[in-house]
Amino acid sequence: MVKTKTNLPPLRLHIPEPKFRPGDEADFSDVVVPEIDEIARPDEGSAPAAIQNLAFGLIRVLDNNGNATGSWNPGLEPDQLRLMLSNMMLTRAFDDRMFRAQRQGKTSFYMKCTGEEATSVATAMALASDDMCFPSYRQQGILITRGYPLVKMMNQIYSNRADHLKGRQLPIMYSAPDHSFFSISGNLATQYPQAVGWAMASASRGDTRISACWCGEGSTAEGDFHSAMTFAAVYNTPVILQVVNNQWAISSFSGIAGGERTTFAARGLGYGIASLRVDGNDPLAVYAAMRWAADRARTNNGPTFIEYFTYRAEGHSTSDDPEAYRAAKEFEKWPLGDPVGRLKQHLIRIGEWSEEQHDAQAAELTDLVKKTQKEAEANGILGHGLHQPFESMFDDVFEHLPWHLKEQVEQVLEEQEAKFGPDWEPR
Amino acid sequence: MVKTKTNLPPLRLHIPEPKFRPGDEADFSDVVVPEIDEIARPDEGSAPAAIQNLAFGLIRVLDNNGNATGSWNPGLEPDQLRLMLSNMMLTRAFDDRMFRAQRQGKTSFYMKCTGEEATSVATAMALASDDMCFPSYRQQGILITRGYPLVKMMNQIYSNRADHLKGRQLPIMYSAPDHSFFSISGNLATQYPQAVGWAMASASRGDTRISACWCGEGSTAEGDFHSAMTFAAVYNTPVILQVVNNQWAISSFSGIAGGERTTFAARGLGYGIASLRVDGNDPLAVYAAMRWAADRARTNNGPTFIEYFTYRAEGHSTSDDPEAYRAAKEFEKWPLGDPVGRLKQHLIRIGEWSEEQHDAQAAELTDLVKKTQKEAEANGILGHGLHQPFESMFDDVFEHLPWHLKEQVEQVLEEQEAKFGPDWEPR
Amino acid sequence: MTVVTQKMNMIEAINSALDNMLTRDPDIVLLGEDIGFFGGVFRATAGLQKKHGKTRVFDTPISECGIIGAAVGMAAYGLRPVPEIQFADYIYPGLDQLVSEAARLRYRSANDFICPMTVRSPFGGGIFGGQTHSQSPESLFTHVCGIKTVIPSNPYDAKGLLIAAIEDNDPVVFFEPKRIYNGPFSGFYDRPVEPWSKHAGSDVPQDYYRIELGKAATVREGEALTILTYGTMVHVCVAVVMETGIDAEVIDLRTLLPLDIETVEASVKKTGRCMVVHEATRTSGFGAELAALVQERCFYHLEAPVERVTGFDTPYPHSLEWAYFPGPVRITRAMQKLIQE
Amino acid sequence: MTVVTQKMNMIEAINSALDNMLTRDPDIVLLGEDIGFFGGVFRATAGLQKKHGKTRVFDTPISECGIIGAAVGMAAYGLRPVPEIQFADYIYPGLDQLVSEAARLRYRSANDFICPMTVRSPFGGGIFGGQTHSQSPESLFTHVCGIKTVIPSNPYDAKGLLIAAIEDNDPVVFFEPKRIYNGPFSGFYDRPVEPWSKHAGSDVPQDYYRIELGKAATVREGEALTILTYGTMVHVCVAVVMETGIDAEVIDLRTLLPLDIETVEASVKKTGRCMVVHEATRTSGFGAELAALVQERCFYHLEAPVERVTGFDTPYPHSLEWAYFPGPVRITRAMQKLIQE
Ligand SMILES: Cc1ncc(C[n+]2csc(CCOP(=O)(O)OP(=O)(O)O)c2C)c(N)n1
Ligand SMILES: Cc1ncc(C[n+]2csc(CCOP(=O)(O)OP(=O)(O)O)c2C)c(N)n1
Ligand SMILES: [Mg+2]
Ligand SMILES: [Mg+2]
Repeated sequence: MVKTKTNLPPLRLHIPEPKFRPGDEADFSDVVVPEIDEIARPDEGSAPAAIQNLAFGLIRVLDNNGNATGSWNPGLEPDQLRLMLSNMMLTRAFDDRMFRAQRQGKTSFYMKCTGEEATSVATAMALASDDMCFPSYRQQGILITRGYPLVKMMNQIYSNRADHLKGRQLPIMYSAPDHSFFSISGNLATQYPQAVGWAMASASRGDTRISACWCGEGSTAEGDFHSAMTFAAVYNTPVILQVVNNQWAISSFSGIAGGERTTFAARGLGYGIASLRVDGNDPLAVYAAMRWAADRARTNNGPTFIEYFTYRAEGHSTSDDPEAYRAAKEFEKWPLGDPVGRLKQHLIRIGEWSEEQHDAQAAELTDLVKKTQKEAEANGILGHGLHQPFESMFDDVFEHLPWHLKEQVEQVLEEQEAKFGPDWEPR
Repeated sequence: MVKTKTNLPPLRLHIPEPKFRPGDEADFSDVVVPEIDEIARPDEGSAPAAIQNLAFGLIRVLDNNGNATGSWNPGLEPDQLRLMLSNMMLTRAFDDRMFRAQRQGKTSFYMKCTGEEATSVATAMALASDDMCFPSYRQQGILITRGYPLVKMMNQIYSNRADHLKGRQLPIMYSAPDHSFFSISGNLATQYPQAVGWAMASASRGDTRISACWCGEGSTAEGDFHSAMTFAAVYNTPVILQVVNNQWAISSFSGIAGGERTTFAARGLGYGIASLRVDGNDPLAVYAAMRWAADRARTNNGPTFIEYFTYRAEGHSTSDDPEAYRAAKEFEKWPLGDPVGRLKQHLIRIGEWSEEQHDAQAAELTDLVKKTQKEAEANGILGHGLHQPFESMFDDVFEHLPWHLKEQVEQVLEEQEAKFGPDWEPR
Repeated sequence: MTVVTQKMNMIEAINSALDNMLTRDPDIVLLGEDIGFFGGVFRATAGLQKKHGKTRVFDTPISECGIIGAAVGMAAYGLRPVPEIQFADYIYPGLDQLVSEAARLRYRSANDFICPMTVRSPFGGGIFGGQTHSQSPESLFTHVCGIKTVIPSNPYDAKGLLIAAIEDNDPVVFFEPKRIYNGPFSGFYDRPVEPWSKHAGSDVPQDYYRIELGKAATVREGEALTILTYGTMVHVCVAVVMETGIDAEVIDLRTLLPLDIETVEASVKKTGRCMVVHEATRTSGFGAELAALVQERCFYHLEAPVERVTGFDTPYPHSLEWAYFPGPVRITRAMQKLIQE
Repeated sequence: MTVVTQKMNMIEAINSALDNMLTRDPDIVLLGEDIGFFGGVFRATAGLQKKHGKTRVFDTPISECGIIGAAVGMAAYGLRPVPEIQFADYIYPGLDQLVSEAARLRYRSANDFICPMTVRSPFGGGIFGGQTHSQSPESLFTHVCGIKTVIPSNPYDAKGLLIAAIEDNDPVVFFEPKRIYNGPFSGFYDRPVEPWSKHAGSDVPQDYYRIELGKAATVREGEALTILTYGTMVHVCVAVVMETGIDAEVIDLRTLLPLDIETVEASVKKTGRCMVVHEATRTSGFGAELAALVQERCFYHLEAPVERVTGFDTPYPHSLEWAYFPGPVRITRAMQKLIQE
């Protein structure tokens, strides 16, 4: 055995620290933004080993002036571009309104996706409408893109009597099977192996539908992430595994998730999975990457792993105060801009949009959201009486109520009567 | 949204299948064995990104004729080489004997490491004696190399009254803190994050001791593996994470763990960890890789991930029958030979060993094992009375016995008296 | 219609249930470590891959989280996955997917998505498996609302209950007492082993049949006391009752959750004395719930406190396995105490 | 020596305990999600990284398995890690490392390696957290031998118990009732919130002190019945007792395992009636173990069955939180039933 040399330097524990903290002026000049088409778009059937460099580059389509160029340019029609823009704008208007509703005490909780709208809107547009999505909690843009009724989203947020989830779930934990949108879990990354299992099932049936899942860069540390990647690789599963790297996981910067040493996209290489790193604030790049991955999955070429490099413009949730841990106005300094602004600029550039149209559309969408909000509030807001019947609490624990839950239903009704008097009636 | 094209091919689920099953003739001619020094040894301080190719090559030192060559050649003295050989031979002799003891009904269970001896013996020799090892259940070679008394290993295997683990653990689940050998767990891969935590503690204290952990290629699928890799990367931890890829996990071939798509060594690249792929049956290559990694860790250059490419020559354990799922005599066909044979060949080649010496040593070691076995059996074998006192069962659940365990001690003693009569005395 | 039966041990009966169900229902998929070509380390799935194909019966990576997580996704797609966890001791890495996902999916989505999945897993000791091949974690699952817990004690029940579990539209944890895979076990470990063939429960129909979940079986009627038990311990209790001649009523719960409270109540009200027997550690074991329920519902009929006969609050030790095991001596002493009070 | 006390809420008391211990013992290390610079989502570690340094108080990746697994390794090295799990609902991914590793290490290595680690985690509901920010999984841990489970109900106890837990040489799960972090909670959710400052338990010594694990506190003496409870429910029970005027003895268990059986037994033998109150779901909750123990040990003193007042066997619903919560109505009804029998 080797004897430890006594003149060795002491070991050191490295604790990653973000560059900027409250009080600092953020400066992202070290963020490398490669040239458009530095790595050209390979064939969708490429072997993962042949395209490893895509995990270290940054797929981009829109340049700083709003031109769409390069081999990844998906060449969308103006109508599609405008639809993409309005979906993102609607998502943002919705977020603003619901955030405010929480602040007004109308519900307990809300989470915005400001700055990250492209990662859900553009991806949803690139998928088929019956491809199954397993989102995290920041992909409301998928529902909006797929035309899920806003009022249903609001009813869920208010946990009111029209909430089809019966007021059981924390706000924003939507479920929408008719829109191929899986029930959101509070437990991070659990949707990852589930998406793989869904795609395995689809493949084993000779179906043509694929699945896609999303999680934050912080959530990649969970074991579920690894299980999902392993299963996806082993069974060559038609699934698209996506990481929205918005730089923050509550108060922890991406270095705490391993972002100091390599890209998140590189995680996929270890499994032999095709891996792309994409400018997440470039809606056309996001769309193009997802199309590439979806075509790959559909032709039995297996899974794709995608990192969207983006920025969480707002707090983690209504429970969070980002000023306590990061420099103010980081988002304004973000070198990759804002996805809404960039697509707008592009549309104007190609003569298919104008500032006036944009403002008008923004106002229109805000109105739509406000109108819908009134409609939703007519069904009640959290804690103001118009909730689901008490005994609904026991439904769906199992398909059928077992005896012990039946007894508990009796009990809760008796309790409510004791509380509200004999005239009380289950609503 | 894109409409799914109706003329799409049906999806297919890929289920990996090994090339050979019982009845087939194994043929490993497709296993790529690169030239020695195809990738030369880089500096221990190299950035992981600069040496990614090491994860796809195969570090080798001994050629087919028993010559040690190339930049990875550790240049060990003949004495060290002979020690390495005898440690491997002793490990094998021990395994053979204990396997037989189990077959004779002297204990419940045993696990051999035949063919994989280099991955524990040569690694242990390359570490300092106080570097902490977190093994799986197939690294008995570490204990043997570190001079842990064979009789203590046997007492543990027999769960007899001299077993310092008080007969509590399944055979081979050793624990040897004085030999910097962590208590073995039955739960796969749990030792991985523990090794990282130990090294984090060491680093946070400015200590100079590093840690190393081992697991099988099958176990890399567990979430613990991923947690460990993530923590190791984030904190630049002085830990060496090793995978013994012996091609099989009970009846599942390495493809079920993801081995069809890329190397296991590649897993490390996703985290930005330096990653080596090593001929696990070449003891000098194994030694050299571990020295490289240990030097790297000791100089605060962070973790290393190592895959040893080897072959499980025998069944998974005494409970297993490999003939039920794999081709017979696969090991004989293994293109990388047998670590004992290869080191012996090398020593003879350099004139430091002979067939006669080898045979004599083999006989001597077998005798030693037999002699030690007798000594151990004098302390009892499983199920034959000479066990630990009944009440020892309650020790060490907690540091101090709480009231409910005290009551249970009383109870077990009363029961034994009821069973064996009033003259019965706790032994 | 004549029912063709066949002598089966527990493994064969489980295999037969899986085989029948794979044949009847194309939605059923089996997955787990070593269950494919090899047929499982206990052979429960032997021959099924060959017969039903690789995409219906297949090996998985060693990731209990992945196994259960993928199964949840398969269930959401519309399949009925039947994952195997190689040993119950190794279910913990998959626990989050089981308790936070499988068990909650129907509830949190208000029936949008369901999880008809049956997790099979060998459990219990008595095979010198040491602490990581002997555990009985069933009580943990009974605390998690949304999961059913089923434990058979003989081949006939194993097949009928497994089929009912697979057909159930909620997640079921199906624990198989591995000590009695190949023969019932009296607890007298020093006596010759009996084969299943001498036990009535080994006459098993070759075809499909179900045993409703949530129904206990009274395996022996008696007046002196009620024994509530399940799995391996059913046989040990019956053997001890025969040995001692105490006129106990022995109830094999079969389903822990939902519990057959009617059978339990009726029996305890009749006998006035109750004993609960399980191999799991005592504190917060399922015996605690049973004792709590019995005293809540039968208090004025009880002549003595409900007795718990269980494994000790230690890990399952390797060499002192029989001192740990709640065997004949422990059961006899408790019965005597109970009828004397 | 004069003890300098200070008004503290629960979070401040926990912070103070951690601060004292970090100062006294260089082996103590805190790790967890968001606990470093930010000081934790509930602020329990606020200021501690700045004061004690980044290698002693640091953020971790979001991997409960990694957090607890690394802590086991640190403990094996000789440190005393105090990991935080952000919500008890998220402890499951780390459960294997906790139950198969931390809890077993001393036993399986026969004292070669130990695991003096204290896992802190906020638990319980009443904050509109929905089903994944409200769970009370304590009973699971009481079934796992080798782990102690501690739950404080006020700032003074929180600090003294946390220090004792950290100094304990065995793994401890320390659940913090998050509903009462900032003030005791009577259960009358429609009444104004009280601050901690009006509660005697908020006078907390600034320096080190310990409250021995395994000792309950009788927070109110009484003759009519015994209430066994812990955490948030202590305050609810006391408030209901005051409101109803029923002369109940209220026992705050503080440590669930090892349980203070003497205090429990003495009280129940005195009052002859016993009620167990917890927020966790009923079936196989810790109330089951308590009911089982009480009827085993006090059977001939009991005038009525042990009553369990608990959360329902459903996930914690978001909008119907107060219908789920075992609040004043449920407790009052149970007390009345109990004293009438
Ligand atoms: C298993 C689990 N652990 C911890 C949490 C608490 N938690 C909720 S969100 C969050 C941060 C997630 O960050 P990231 O994955 O980057 O997603 P983002 O919020 O940035 O979209 C944490 C730690 C949780 N919900 N589940
Ligand atoms: C968590 C867990 N799951 C399953 C098992 C059962 N098991 C024991 S060894 C083994 C195969 C391990 O294979 P590998 O990691 O390749 O190691 P090898 O046996 O080849 O050395 C399995 C599945 C276990 N011990 N722990
Ligand atoms: Mg994030
Ligand atoms: Mg292997």
